[in-house]
Order: sequence, then C-alpha cells, then structure tokens
Amino acid sequence: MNGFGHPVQAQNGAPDENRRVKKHFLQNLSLKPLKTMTTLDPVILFFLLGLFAGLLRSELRLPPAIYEFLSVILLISIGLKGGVELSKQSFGSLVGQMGLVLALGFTLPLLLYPVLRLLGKLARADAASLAAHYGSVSVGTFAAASAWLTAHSVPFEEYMALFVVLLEVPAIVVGILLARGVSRETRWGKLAHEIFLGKGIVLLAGGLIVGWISGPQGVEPIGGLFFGIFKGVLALFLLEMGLIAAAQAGNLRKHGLFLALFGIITPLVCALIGGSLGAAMGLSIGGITLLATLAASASYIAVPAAMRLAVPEANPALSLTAALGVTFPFNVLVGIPLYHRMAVTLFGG
Amino acid sequence: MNGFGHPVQAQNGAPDENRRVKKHFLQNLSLKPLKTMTTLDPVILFFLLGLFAGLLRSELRLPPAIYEFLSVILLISIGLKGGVELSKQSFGSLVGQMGLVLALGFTLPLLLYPVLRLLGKLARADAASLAAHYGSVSVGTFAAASAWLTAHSVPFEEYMALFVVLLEVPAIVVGILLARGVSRETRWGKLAHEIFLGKGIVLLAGGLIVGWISGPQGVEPIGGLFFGIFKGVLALFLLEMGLIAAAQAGNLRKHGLFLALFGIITPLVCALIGGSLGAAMGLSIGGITLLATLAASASYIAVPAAMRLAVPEANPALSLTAALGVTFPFNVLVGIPLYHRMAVTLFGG
Amino acid sequence: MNGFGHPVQAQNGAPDENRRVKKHFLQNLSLKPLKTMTTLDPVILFFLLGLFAGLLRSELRLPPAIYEFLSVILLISIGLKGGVELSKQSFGSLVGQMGLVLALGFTLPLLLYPVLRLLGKLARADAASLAAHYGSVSVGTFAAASAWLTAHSVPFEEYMALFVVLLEVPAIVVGILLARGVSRETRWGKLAHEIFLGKGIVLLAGGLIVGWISGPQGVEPIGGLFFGIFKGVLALFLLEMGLIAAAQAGNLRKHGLFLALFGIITPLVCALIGGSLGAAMGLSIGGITLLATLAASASYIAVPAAMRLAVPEANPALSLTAALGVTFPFNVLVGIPLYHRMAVTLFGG
Amino acid sequence: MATSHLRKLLTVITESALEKDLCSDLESLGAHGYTVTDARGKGHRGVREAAWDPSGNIRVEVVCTKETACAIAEHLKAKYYSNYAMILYLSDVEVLRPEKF
Amino acid sequence: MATSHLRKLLTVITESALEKDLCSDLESLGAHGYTVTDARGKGHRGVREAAWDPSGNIRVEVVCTKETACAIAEHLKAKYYSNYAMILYLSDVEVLRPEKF
Amino acid sequence: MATSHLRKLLTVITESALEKDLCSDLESLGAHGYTVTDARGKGHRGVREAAWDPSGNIRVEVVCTKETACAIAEHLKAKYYSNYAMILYLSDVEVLRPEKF
Ligand SMILES: Nc1ncnc2c1ncn2[C@@H]1O[C@H](COP(=O)(O)O)[C@@H](O)[C@H]1O
Ligand SMILES: Nc1ncnc2c1ncn2[C@@H]1O[C@H](COP(=O)(O)O)[C@@H](O)[C@H]1O
Ligand SMILES: Nc1ncnc2c1ncn2[C@@H]1O[C@H](COP(=O)(O)O)[C@@H](O)[C@H]1O
Ligand code: NA
Ligand code: NA
Ligand code: NA
Repeated sequence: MNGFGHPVQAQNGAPDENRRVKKHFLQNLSLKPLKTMTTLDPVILFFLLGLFAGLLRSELRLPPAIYEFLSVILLISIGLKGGVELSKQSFGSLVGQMGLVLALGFTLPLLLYPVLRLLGKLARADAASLAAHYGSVSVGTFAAASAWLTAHSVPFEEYMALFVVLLEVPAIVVGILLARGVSRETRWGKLAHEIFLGKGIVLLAGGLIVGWISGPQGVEPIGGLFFGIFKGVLALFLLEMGLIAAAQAGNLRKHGLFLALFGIITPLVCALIGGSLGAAMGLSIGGITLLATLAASASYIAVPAAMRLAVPEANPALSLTAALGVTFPFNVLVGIPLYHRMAVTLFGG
Repeated sequence: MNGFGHPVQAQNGAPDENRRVKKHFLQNLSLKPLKTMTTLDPVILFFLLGLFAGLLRSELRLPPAIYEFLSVILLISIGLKGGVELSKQSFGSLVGQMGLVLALGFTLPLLLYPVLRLLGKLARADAASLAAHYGSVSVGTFAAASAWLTAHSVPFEEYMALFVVLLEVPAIVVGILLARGVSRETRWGKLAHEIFLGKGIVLLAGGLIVGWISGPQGVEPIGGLFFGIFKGVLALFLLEMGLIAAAQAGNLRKHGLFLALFGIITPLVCALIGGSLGAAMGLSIGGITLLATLAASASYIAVPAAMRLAVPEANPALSLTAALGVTFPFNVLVGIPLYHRMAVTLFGG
Repeated sequence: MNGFGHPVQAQNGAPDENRRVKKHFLQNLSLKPLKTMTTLDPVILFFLLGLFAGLLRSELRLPPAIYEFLSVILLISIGLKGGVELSKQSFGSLVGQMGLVLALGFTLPLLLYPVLRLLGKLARADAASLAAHYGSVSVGTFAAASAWLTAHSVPFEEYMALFVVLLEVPAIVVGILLARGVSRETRWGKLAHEIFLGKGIVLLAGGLIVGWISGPQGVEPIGGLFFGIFKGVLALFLLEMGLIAAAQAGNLRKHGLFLALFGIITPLVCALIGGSLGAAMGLSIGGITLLATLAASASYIAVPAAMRLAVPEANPALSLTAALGVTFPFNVLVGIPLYHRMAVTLFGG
Repeated sequence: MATSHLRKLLTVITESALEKDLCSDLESLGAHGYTVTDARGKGHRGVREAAWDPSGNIRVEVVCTKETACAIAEHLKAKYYSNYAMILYLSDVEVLRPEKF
Repeated sequence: MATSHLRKLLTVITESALEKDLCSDLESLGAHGYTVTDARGKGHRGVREAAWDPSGNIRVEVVCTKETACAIAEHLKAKYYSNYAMILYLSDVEVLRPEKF
Repeated sequence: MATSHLRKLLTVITESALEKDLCSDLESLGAHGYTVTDARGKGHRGVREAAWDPSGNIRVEVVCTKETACAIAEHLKAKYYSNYAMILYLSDVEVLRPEKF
C-alpha cells in the first residue's frame, strides 16, 4: 500500500499487538527516553503537539469556526453513542444510578467551596465560581478518557454519556447559590434557559435522544461522520486544546502557586470520590475510571459562560487558568491512566 | 465493541431488520407516543432537534463557515453521484426527459403567479418572486428525499441530480420576466452570470461533470469524503436548517395565515404535477417520488440571491419565510413520505 | 445500490480496470475530445473546476476557515503517513539522503538568483524573493503528486514527507541572505521562530513525529479522518487552489511574459536537477518523480509569509503570481505526469 | 448634501458573552438599530483572542441622538464597567435620514 | 503631525448580497479604495443574523474627499435605500497622505 | 454625560501579516489597548481578498491621547508605508474614563 487513498493496514490488529510492535520498534532504535511514551495514544501526542506549539508561541492558530465544528461533532458523537447504548438498557434500571450521579454533581461544589474560601482565601464570588467549574465536567476530558479505555481494551458502560449531561448542570446551580445566596433576586428563568439551551447540553442531550430513538442500526448510516472519523476529530480537537491550554500559562505565572496546586490536587480527590461512587453503583472498572475522570474534570465551556453572566464579579481568569491551564492537561496526560490504576487497585477485586 | 474509533455494528444489517428491532425495543418500553416516530430517520431527528432548539431560542449557532462547508460537500456529493450514474446511461436516451423537466421548470412559476396575484392579492414583484422560489428547487430537500428513499430501500434513478440542475434556473428567468416584463431593460448578461456561476450550480454541475468523466471507479478514492460521511453531513446540515427554519417563525406570525397555507398547499399541488410528469416519463416509483419532491420544494439559495438583485422591490421576508419556515420543514417531515405514498397509490400499478 | 450512505462500489477494483472501463464508456459515447482526459484524476478535475469557475468570475468562494481546515488535515495526513513509514526505516540509513536533500534546498535558490538578476533584470529583493519561493516547496503539489502516483500504481518512498520538511526552510535562509547580505542586522532569532514555528512546519513535522512514534497500528484509529477522507479533502483543497490560482490571472496580464516563462521553465529545469539527485540517491522511479516534483514546486505559504516580514521591499505580487498563477497549475496539470515520464525515460533502466 | 443631520455614533467593545444582553439593553434604551462585528484585542483586562468563541470580543455600533447615546453610555458604565472587559467611545456623524436614528 | 489633512469617512452598512455591486459603484464614483468587514445587526428591516451567508450584513468604509463622499451618499440613497436594508453615515477624519484619498 | 473627555481614535488598515509586529509596536509606543477585526478591501496595492489567510487585511483601532496617536502615526508611516499596503486615519472621540486611554 503506497497511497493516501486508503486507511492504514490492519483494521483488525488487536491493540495489544499494536503496543507490542511499537515497543519492539522503539527498542531497536534504542531511544530509551521515548520508551515511557509507548503507551501514548496519538490523540495525546496531538495534545502535546498543541501544548508545545503554544508554549513556543507558534503561529499555529485554528480558526474559531474549526474549533466549533470539531466540538459539535464530538458532542453529537458522544451523545449518539451514549443514546445507542441507552436504547439497549431498560430505563428503570438506570434511575437509581442517575439519582446518585446527580447527587454527586450537587455535592462536589459544596465540598470544594469551603476549601477555596478558607485555604485559598478567595473572595466569595471567586470561590463559588471555581467550585462550580470543578463540580461540573469537561466533555473533552470524557472523550479522551473513553478513547484511552478503548485503546487499552478496557470495556465500560457506554451509556455514561448520560452522566455527562447529568453532571453538567447541578454545580452551576450550587455555584450561583453559593455566590448570591437564596435571598437575592437571581433571574433563574433566564439562567435555566441559558444553561439548558446552551450549545453543549443541546448537542449532547440531542445526540443522546437521537441515538436512543434510532438504536444501533438506525444510526449506522450516519456513523461515517460521527464514529468513523471520531478519533481523528478528537486528535484535532486536542491539538487545539493544547494551544488553548498553553495560552493560559501566562496567567498561571501571575496567579501563582495556589492555582497550580488546586488544579492538581482537586482532581485527585474528586477522582477518588467519583470512583468510589462508581464502585458503589456497581460499575465495571472502565465505568469506575470514567466516573472518576468526570468527577476529576473541570468545565471550561458551559460553566464559564453561565458564571460570566450570573456571577460577573468572579474573575474568569482564575477558573479558566486552573481548568484549562492545569487540570485539563493534567487529566489528559497523567490523570486518566492514574484513575484507571486506582480503579483496578481499589475496586478491582 | 466499546469505543468510538469504529463504526457501529452491523454494516450490513438490512433496514427492515433495523426497524423491526427498533419497534421491538420501543414496545418493550411501552412508550406509545414515540411509536409514530419509528420511521424517523436520524437525519430527520437532527432536523427536529435544530427546529426545537431554534424555537426555544437556544444558544446553539453554527458558524456560517460550517454551514458553507456542509453545503459544499452536499452539493458536490449529489453532483458526483448523479454524474457517476449518468456515465452509465446513453446520453441520447435522456434528452427527451431533460426537455420535459425543463418544461416543468418553466411551467410551475407560470401556474403559481396568477394564484398569488388573485388569491394572495400580492403585489406584482412579490408574486413573481414567490412564483420563482416555488418553481425552482431545494437541494437540501432533494438530499433528504434521496436519503429517505435509500433508508426505505426504494430504488430510484440516481442521475436525477441532473434534473436538480435543470430545474434550478428556468423559474428564475420566468420570475424576472413576470416582475419586469420583456420590454424593460433587464441586464440579462449580468444576471445569467449571476445565476449560472452561483455557488449552487457551479458545485452541482461541476460534481456532475467530474462524476460523469470519472465514472464509478474513478470517484472511488474520493468517496470517503463525498459518500462515506454523506449522511452524517446531511444530518448536521439539517440540524442547521432546523435552526434557520425556526428563525423564520417570527416572520410567520407577522405575515399571517396566507403564507402558511401557501407554503403547504403549493407543494402538494406541485408534487402531483411533478409526480405525474415522472410517471409519464416512465420513471420508477422512487424516481416519481423524487421528481414530485423536486417540484414540491422551494429554493432558498439560488433564487433568493438572484431575486434580491434582479427584483429588489420584492420583499425577501415573504418568500424566505414561506420557503424556509413552512415548506422546507413540511417537505422534510411530512411531504417526502406522502409523495412516496402518492407515487405508489397513483402510479404504482 | 441507490443511496448516498455507502461508498461507491468496487473498493477493490484495480485502477487499470478502472481506466479500461472509463475508456470503454467514453468510446461508446464517441466523445473524442474527452479521450485525452481519460487519465485525469477526479482531484485534478476539481482543480480545473476551481480554475474555470475562478476565471469566469463565479460567485464560488470558500470561507477562509474551510481553506484552513483542509490544509490542516492535508499537512497532518502527509506528516503522519511519512512518519509511519519512517518508523519502518532505520534512521541511520536516511541521514545521507537527508544531507543531500538539504544541500538541494540550499543550491536551488543560489542557481536561480543570478538568472533572475541577469535575464529577468529584477531588483535585488525581488530576485532573492523569487529564488526563495522556487527553492522551497509546495505541500499541495506534493500531495497531488503522491495521489497521482498512487492512482497510477507507482510505488514510492512514503517517508519522503520528511524531505518536504527539509526542503521548506533552506531556501528561505538563502533568499534572505541574498537580499540582505550577511553584514546587515537581520533579526535571525525572530526569523527562525517565524519559520520553524509557522503553521506548515509545525503540522507537517508534528504529524511526522506523531506518526513515527505511533507506528502503523498506532495511527490506525485516527486513520478515518487523516487517511480515509484524504483524497476527498485533497479534491476540495485543489478546488480552492484553482479559485486562488485564477485570481492571480489579472496580475499575470500586468507583469507580462517573463513571469509566465519563468513559471514554466524553472520547474522543468529544477525537476531535472531534483530527479537526477533522486536517481543518484537510489530512489525508486516513484521517489525520483516525487523529488523532481518537489524541486519543481514553488512555495506559496511558508516563504511568502517569511519574505513579507524579512524582505518587505520585494513585491509579493511577483512571486505569488508566478508560484500560484503559473507554476502550481502547470505542475498539477502537466508537470507531474511529465516528471514521471522523465524519471522512467532517464533513470528507468 | 444639504440635508445631512448630526447624530452620535456610540462604539462599544466588549466580551462576546454579553452580546445578547447588551443588544436588548440598547433596544430598551431607545436605539433604533445596531451593528455588531467580531473582534479581538487587548486592554486592561488582558488579551482577548477569539481563538475560541467566548474568549473573543464584539464591537457594537449604534447611531442615535445625543440623548440616547448618553443614556446608553451611562447605563453600560453602571451595569458592566466594573465586572466586564469593556470600552466605549462616542463620535459625531452626519446621517441622511434623521428619522431612522 | 503638522501634515495632516481633512477627509470624510463614509460608512455604509448593508446586505452582503450587495457587496459586488456596491464596490463597483464606489470605484466608478471616484473612491480610491474601500474596506469591507462582515457584520450582523438590526434595523428597520429586522434582524440580520449572518447565520448563513446571504442573511448577513457588510460594513463598508471609504475615506475620500467631501465631494466624493456626498456623491456616493446621494447615489446610494437613490439606488438602494428604498429596497435594501442600508444605513450610511459620514464623519471627519485626518489622513497623513492626502494624495491617496 | 458631563464627564466625557476628548481622545483620538487611530484606525489602521493593513495586511494581516503585520498583526503581531504592529500590535507590539502599538504597545511600546504607549497605547493602553487596541482592537483588531478582520477585513478585506482595495487600495493602491490592489485587491486584498481574505480568500485565504495571508491575503486579507486587518483593521486596528486604538483610542489614545493626541500625542500617542501622532507618535504611532509617524512611526507607522516611517516603518511600513513604503513597503506594505496600509492606510491610517484619525478622528476625535469622547470617552468616559480618561484614565484608561
Ligand atoms: N485603548 C484602546 N483602544 C482600542 N481598543 C481598546 C483599548 N483598550 C481596550 N480596548 C478594547 O476593549 C477591550 C476591553 O478592554 P479592557 O476592559 O480594557 O480589557 C479590549 O479587549 C480591546 O479590544
Ligand atoms: N441606528 C443604527 N445604528 C447602527 N447600525 C444600524 C442602525 N440602524 C440600522 N443599522 C444597521 O444597518 C442595517 C440595515 O438597517 P435597516 O435598513 O434599518 O434595516 C441593520 O441590519 C444594522 O446592521
Ligand atoms: N480610500 C480608502 N478608503 C477605505 N479604505 C481604504 C482606502 N484605501 C485603501 N483602503 C484600505 O487599505 C488597504 C491598503 O491600502 P493600499 O495601501 O492603498 O493598498 C486596502 O486593502 C483597503 O482595505
Ligand atoms: Na468535576
Ligand atoms: Na419547486
Ligand atoms: Na522548488
């Protein structure tokens, strides 16, 4: 095969084979330092590429329309996939899990807020906003985690896309209440509109519903776009996310050590909470890993938009720097494999 | 299979199986109201998603560049597909059909104009413009109809993309003549340029020619983009069209009942005319359905652009509201299956 | 098969079969003039479509974001493909070839500069800038040439994407030295940053590295986007390039015959030099053709950007008109098959 | 052009996130229209890049009477200045059809 | 900046569909150049969204002499005002190289 | 709006390729901020189309004191005018918070 017109060989090569071959090749070259990278998925390599290009102030900038396009495909793909799997479940059996996941979404920001106020000495609005960001979830991180599990042949409950939708909203509500209190007149109607009809929820939930109604064979004809090129789209998306994360580095220097520490310790703690809940819910190791990752991830789309309008006195640089500049890279590069190891070690009996 | 990297199962699952399984699943849930949706293609569900998101004033907006990108792929795909099938026909055998289709394109606006003047009491320019919109065709509707036929395993004459090109232009000429008369000095040269070198015709006719020259195996290497992800692209396109259609709803309230009625009755009548012509031309049931759909569809790209420059005193809100806000959704949601039923009932002997 | 949802038949139809069938069909139609086109790849037909649409001043304009998106995919695809093949080579065996290719990159502009000064009577800055453009390479031309070789079943050294990266830079350095001399204070640090961290190099070299680390099976999951739809993406890209090339036609009339001649003769001479080097390096016929094409191609992305900032007094219209308006179309339409014939004739023993 | 009339052009540059709210404010304060373009820039609150959607700016123009312009300016100052990246300036323009503004 | 000169800046906001015609009008009426940006907005003819291409606005700027500006304004008023969404305003600007405008 | 203050608005239209250099020039010459939008246009150096990235224009606005505006204008004239497509004009604007500009 010597052209670009055809997909690369061995569509059915087992991933284990894959890693074995790769290791073999790298050993022959005796490039030792690269050896630690042998488990790196190409999508992660693209994230690193974006990160380095950004840190070195490369000219590389993707037009915002491309970023939008990629994220639209990602959101719909994840929703569709989840919806298809949902269509195989009896809905009743999930109601319990859904309730627990919602409770997780309300609890996490409530746990984080006092830490931020007392240890971080942050102003009320800033603490509430950060708590909301970290109580909610990042779809990009979820996509990276699913891809990682797939690449490592770890099965998981595919319907977990539903949990992404469920976890997105509660932290926003809690965050606003923490910042404003119940007394003050927050325009909840307008806010609910803003949150539930934001791009993320509409596409994710829309994809879920379409996938759920259509079922496995129903979505097959649209699978070329939403499944066939999914991982390539994820690679480009992570390239862009690398560039965006790098752009936060400047702020990081400004806002000091606290953000860096918070951005790394919080996901570790949240992952433990999320993973424990997953184990209690009886999820598989893959499912536990995913729920841990969701708990560990911080929103950088839905929550910033909602907070900007509802709690404008919170400094958006603080939360974006932590969520995009620290936690996103940490989760993608270190967290996901770590949370998997944690799931195996703690709950893998 | 538990990842995103691979297309969903059962590439060769027969569509009937597909629907049976889906029905089964929904009955088990005993969600009766959903049962009417069992024939809904996911692409239609995406249209509904866009429509609802738009009507609920969601934040969801795709950048114009994405809309352009999707429509470029759609136009080329349809052209290519048609051209490939054309390459299997002897050209001579089609000349007769082409003549009849052109005649249809000149006749429809002439039939609609008096109705709009007398019943609709519209000003000359407005009546002429609406007649031109409905005499011409919508490529998006054609794509949705082809996808519907394919999903329902109804074969059709694939070279009909040629008819899309043929039907696009005559109504514009008639519309301008109706508005301006022959006497006044319309700059026909400039207009012809505008029409024949507009985006739609160039890409559709260009795709036709490329497909026709290249033949089935020639286009195969570019099939990944133009055929492999076609239906996913159509789904995204219809999502966007749903948003755009919803945005016309405000105008609809303003311009009242007449537009709504006109936007629903006209396609029904035109479908009957188009379907009858298809039957007279000896097309298959699928072909009759498609020609009926083409006749029933209203242009929202080529004609608005041409009318805006050639007949500027016509109110563009009138025709866009009817074409995009009423007729497009009507055709996509109700019309296509209806025209197929009509074709089977009337001409299916 | 009567739908859009599935790729066109005969995924495994041999290209020879393909051409035979096409010829057959065209003979039946007895459309003699088209017969010369039987070797035209659809991607080339799309380039012609763009060229004609542009020359006829069509409305067709793709948004810049689409152009960016297509070129990002192209650059990464080429890099990935090259990197994967690189991972199969022992690196040591390539160092010699890499040195020779670098030497070619330094030599070509030095050969072209005196010709431009003496024969072309160009000002120093203009001569240096044109020399830099033609000494460097065009990634679009490389993609078109690889696609041509693949379509004609000519095998080549896939790792040549590495040579694209190597050839991109030296001519820029030489061009700036020719324009400025060594003495004057050129801000080399800033320039190096500009060049090495420009979009083209980052994506191409980034793709190379990712492909090289990941190996054949590693990149397989992202192959849907980067290989599966590659040729379709190339077709759209060339459509756009046709439009851009046509837009240079106006300048061509202004700057006269010299540019036209230079834009055609230079690639011929450079192809001979590049092809000879390829033969000396022991490349296959396909590899010789590709190196000849690279030498023959002129940069229209990296070099213009660098020259605009480093040698602003050079008239950018001169080099862009020659590179985009003459040489790119010449190479894509005439050059590539010619260089292949040359490789077969001169070095095909 | 004997019939030209003086009006104010108010230009606001601010975060894209505010577009919806800002435009409805403008209308309720008496502007008969507005024009929005996407922008990027730098100010006291740092670089705003437009690399992804919410990180960009918008540039909003309103042609209106002096009174309306001042009312809008005061309102924006009170409502947004302390928490949002925003600048605002006014200039004199001549228009042909005063009834439109 | 002792050498600055007064010119008029004419700004036109109108439907994207007019770009080609409008620009050739500007040139034939004596403008030495123009600048176009994409825009969206709202006016007497309703919201113009730019969600898809032809539904958007363009914002065209011309720096020119007072006479040219008035000639263009009158021409646009006569040719486009009654049928197209369009506004137009003029302001005073200083330029460095008067021969360019 | 008793508290408005006069400043200069400097508008530069030039090739996109210059964005980075131009913006750092502006900052080093004392501008407290700037706003950039993408544009296309035509001038003495021909049509600039934005069909692909580097062929487009940018439109840069700076609100600043008269002195800073003149310094920037002189600098740009000296550094870029002879080799780049560029125009530049100045107008008077009123701002609310003079300390920002
Ligand atoms: N002096 C200035 N001239 C032009 N635009 C400015 C200026 N200062 C700020 N801006 C714009 O206004 C936005 C918000 O400003 P700020 O609130 O100062 O961060 C910036 O992102 C710039 O786009
Ligand atoms: N008062 C105004 N201030 C700023 N822009 C306006 C104003 N009125 C109208 N426009 C712009 O001009 C376009 C056409 O206006 P109109 O013809 O009134 O619909 C609108 O879509 C707006 O972008
Ligand atoms: N008279 C003018 N009015 C408005 N914009 C202009 C004018 N002249 C030039 N421009 C803009 O400035 C850019 C560079 O101008 P030039 O250096 O004359 O080619 C052009 O591409 C236009 O966008
Ligand atoms: Na979280
Ligand atoms: Na019709
Ligand atoms: Na070369």
